Amino acid sequence: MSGAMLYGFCSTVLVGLGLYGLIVHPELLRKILAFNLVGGGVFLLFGVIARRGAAIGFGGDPVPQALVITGLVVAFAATALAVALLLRLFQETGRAILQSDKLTDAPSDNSQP
Amino acid sequence: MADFLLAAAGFVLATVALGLVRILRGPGDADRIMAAQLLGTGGIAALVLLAEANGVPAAVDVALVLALLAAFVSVAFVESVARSTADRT
Amino acid sequence: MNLVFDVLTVLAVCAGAFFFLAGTIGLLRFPDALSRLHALTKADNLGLGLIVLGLLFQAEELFVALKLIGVWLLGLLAAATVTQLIARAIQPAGLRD
Amino acid sequence: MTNSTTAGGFLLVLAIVLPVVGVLLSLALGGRQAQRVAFVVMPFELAVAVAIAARIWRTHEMLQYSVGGWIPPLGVAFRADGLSAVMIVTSALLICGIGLFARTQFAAPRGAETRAPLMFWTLLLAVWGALNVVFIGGDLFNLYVALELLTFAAVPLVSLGGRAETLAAAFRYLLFALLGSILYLLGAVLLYGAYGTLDIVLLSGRIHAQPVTWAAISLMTAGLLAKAALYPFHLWLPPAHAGAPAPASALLSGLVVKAPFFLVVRLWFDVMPGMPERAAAQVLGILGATAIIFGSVVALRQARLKLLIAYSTVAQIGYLFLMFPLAIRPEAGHPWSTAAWTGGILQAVSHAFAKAAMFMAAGLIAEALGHDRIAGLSGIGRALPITVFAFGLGGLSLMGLPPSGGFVAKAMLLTGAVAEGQWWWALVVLAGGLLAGGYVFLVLLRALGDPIEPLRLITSVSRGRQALVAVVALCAVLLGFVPLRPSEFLQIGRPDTVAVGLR
Amino acid sequence: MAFDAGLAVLVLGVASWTIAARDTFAAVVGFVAYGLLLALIWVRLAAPDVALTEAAIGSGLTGGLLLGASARLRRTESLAVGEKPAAALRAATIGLCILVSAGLAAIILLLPEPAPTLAALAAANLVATGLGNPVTAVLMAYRAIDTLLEVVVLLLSLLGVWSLTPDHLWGSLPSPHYRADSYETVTFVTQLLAPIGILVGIHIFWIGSVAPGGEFQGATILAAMWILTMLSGLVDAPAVNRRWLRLLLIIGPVVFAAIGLAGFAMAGAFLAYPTNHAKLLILIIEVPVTLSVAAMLTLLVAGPPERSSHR
Repeated sequence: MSGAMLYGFCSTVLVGLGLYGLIVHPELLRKILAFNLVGGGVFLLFGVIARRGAAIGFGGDPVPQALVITGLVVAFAATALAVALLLRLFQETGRAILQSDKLTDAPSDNSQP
Repeated sequence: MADFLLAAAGFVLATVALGLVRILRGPGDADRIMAAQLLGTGGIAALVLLAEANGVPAAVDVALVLALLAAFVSVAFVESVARSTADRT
Repeated sequence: MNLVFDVLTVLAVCAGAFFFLAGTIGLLRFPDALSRLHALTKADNLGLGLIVLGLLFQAEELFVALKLIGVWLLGLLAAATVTQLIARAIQPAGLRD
Repeated sequence: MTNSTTAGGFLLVLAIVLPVVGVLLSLALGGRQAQRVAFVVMPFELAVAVAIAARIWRTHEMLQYSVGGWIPPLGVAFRADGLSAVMIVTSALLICGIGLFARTQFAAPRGAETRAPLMFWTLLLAVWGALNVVFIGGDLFNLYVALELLTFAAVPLVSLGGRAETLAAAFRYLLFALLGSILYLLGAVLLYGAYGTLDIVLLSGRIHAQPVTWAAISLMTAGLLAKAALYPFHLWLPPAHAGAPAPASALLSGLVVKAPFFLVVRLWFDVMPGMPERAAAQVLGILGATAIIFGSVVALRQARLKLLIAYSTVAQIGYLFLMFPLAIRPEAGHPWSTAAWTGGILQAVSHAFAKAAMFMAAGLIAEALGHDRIAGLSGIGRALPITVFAFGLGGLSLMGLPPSGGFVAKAMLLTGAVAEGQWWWALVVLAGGLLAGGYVFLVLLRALGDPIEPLRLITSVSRGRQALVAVVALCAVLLGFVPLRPSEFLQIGRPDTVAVGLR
Repeated sequence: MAFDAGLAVLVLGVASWTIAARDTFAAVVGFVAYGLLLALIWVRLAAPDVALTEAAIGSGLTGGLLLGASARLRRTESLAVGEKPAAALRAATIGLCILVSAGLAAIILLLPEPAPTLAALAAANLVATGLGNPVTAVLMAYRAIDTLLEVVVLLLSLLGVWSLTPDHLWGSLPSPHYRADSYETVTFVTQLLAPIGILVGIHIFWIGSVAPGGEFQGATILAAMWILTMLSGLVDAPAVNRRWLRLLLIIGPVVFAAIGLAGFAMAGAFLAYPTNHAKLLILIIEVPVTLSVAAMLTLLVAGPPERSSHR
């Protein structure tokens, strides 16, 4: 078994761990953390696939490596948006968890500027 | 030489990993910050060792970036802790 | 000449690794936060410094050597900042400890 | 199938670049200019959409563009087949309609820049651009970026009102969407590992039945279902779609949820054409059927109009997935499979218009009454006759009554089910229609009934906006005059395994 | 091999900690460590470009963002107790996740050997781009459309963050809102670090065309330095309706799209570069994109406007 494959297995465990956290943790910040763990696992798997594609003097296939860079930036954007939403939710409600599905009876269309 | 450096990198990582127990045990934020700091420095040391061992000179750049951002994260860390305690009082 | 450099590298890196070990043990064993902080500072400054020193003997380009020294200085700065901030924060019971 | 750029391929680039430039400009100019930028972009983008469709209609070939001149697998290609063209034109028409509808609601006041108008008009253009990338993207990773574009454009629309429960709805939507994206990406990564390309056409030539393929397709499909809110991933949809401002609800329910559905179609019919996996298709069908029954029953029990419409979306999304068990034909060459396929797409298009019209009608009603409680609707039929008429027209399509697009779509699904001998799907289609009739009439009876006390309207609603909603609803009805047979246009650019039934 | 195994175990340990820790703050610390270790793995996987990005964005910027958020949310932790799902559900979830992990592990064993790769194709076309770093060639030439859309993704997420502003605060200043009497240590460190950081950022950006590095990594470092100066109170965050800020945000994507469209005339395709000038044009795109991306990242961390006036 090569070192790359070892990290491949590592990545699959990371995906599983992250999924568990995403489903089980009630706190939203923990869900965001868990999402980042899953993301890390997926990117790592892509990196392993890139490494397996090493050829003609390149240590790895540059295409997946570049895509991972794009993915990391996108994941950061997602995290930033999620954190901002969470902090606003906390400001408004004082809670950092999602209540079970209950909509209040407030009118739904009071958003006019 | 490469093998020695790789082994040294592994050793440094292993020792600082022990420091992670501090994160686990806590009990206070100060210890967690210290443990994270130790891990950061250890990671940087491992990176420069890897750069030489693997023949990836760019890893020195990674270490440089890491060192730079370690300082950034530390400041963010302490500021936010100070703020959260200020909020509570 | 190469052999001499290699020996110097091995020695310096070993010494650096030792300091990391010492720092970790200090972090785990010392009773109070301030002495743990002291142990950490030792490990950071000396451990990384010695390892960088060891690698300097292997560096072939001046620029790489400069970058290595830069890494060390930045590490030092980060460590000093944290140490300073933690030390300050521990005193007025700012941090939970 | 070659991989080079076809004549007219530049239209595909314009379809994406125009809205993107619009987003940048409206952010830079800010204030009142955001709306102006949106209204400048609209006619041009609509013209591009029509031009794309016209060219495909004329040449009977799919449009293709290799970005930067780099041929796949190294580069990224845009491709538009008949299906893409239909979706592009649908989005263009509907977004223009929504834009006109929202003109007064999100008019920027004079003086200092305000938040909601700037965001609404910028995000409207962003959704448009993202949808177009989804519809013409030829590369699985490019499509991942497109899905994220769509997510980041759609989520803020939900919480535009800023109330706590819309923030919670937006957060839940974001979580589901992000989980969906990451699962989709995981599948794409596996496909690259197995076949060394992310290009859809190249993949369809290399792909074969093996565990990696199944794992990848299952992961991607699961991720897309989470984004499409198919039962049991529907949890996020009702609060998000009901909580958004009416024009945003119309956009989200009408178009945004169709994008992941479109990609599931791409995956199942284009990435791996003709591969036998009837069992998997049956699973999708069962989920769809459950969604139809569950969504409709829950819709019947809603006290608020917008939530009722949102749950109806949950149900109508179910219909889209009925096409999979009916149209997946391992032994190719059956005309009825093409009928079911066409029915599924037609359902997507007609539901887009019908549901957008219903959300906009509900928005007008809520504007006039200050609330959207169904129990308090009595007499609104007399106050806003055109609006209630438009709501009814949309409902016609949901029920699947003639003449409406929904009727043709559901009739095709029925024909497919009967011809395939899978009569149980036909029962679901009929039951869903009856239940839809139930909740639409529930609202209409209340609206047309006499008020107990005289109805008080907070504001008057302009005739123009009411008429606009009616026109959108009318589009759903006009689709009912599409001839009741598989459309040849939709088959342009499809792999032969599916299209052969036509000849 | 032993090194890799140790590193893998370490990463998994830190990841488990991030999930299992009771204290959110401690979990976030674990996550920062996780990013750092991933950067090491990327070096081992011969992907130094990714290692740079992971160190800068994955660990550094994300870590800073999450640390700030967890500190603000600290008071809520006691509220979440008792909200944990039932044991049966958790057991079922564990089963599902083990199934996913094991299934994926089995799947990657079945990946074809030799692995398909685009390395040769990417290398063969490298000359036409004038670049020396194949990863940058993928990002700026072969798949430039992804990069252009990615910048738009960043911009949209920033719009999303800004859209959360309470209406009356539109046009005001984002957090972070820090005391005027900031620690003098922080101020001192910032004054020392920021110029070095800017130099390193420019260096990382500049070498991207020939060696690992590039616009996103460089931009992240610049962003970190900007945030640092805001944290220390040396500069204040800009108000979101400032014209210069808006222009700074769009200049990158605008130049990118404009040169892309000019490609129709110059090289016959959108986002195509004429062979002789490819490198120059890519550089002309990269400079403003780096600046715009740095601004976007900074403001994403800063969050929606929260304060109505300068202090």
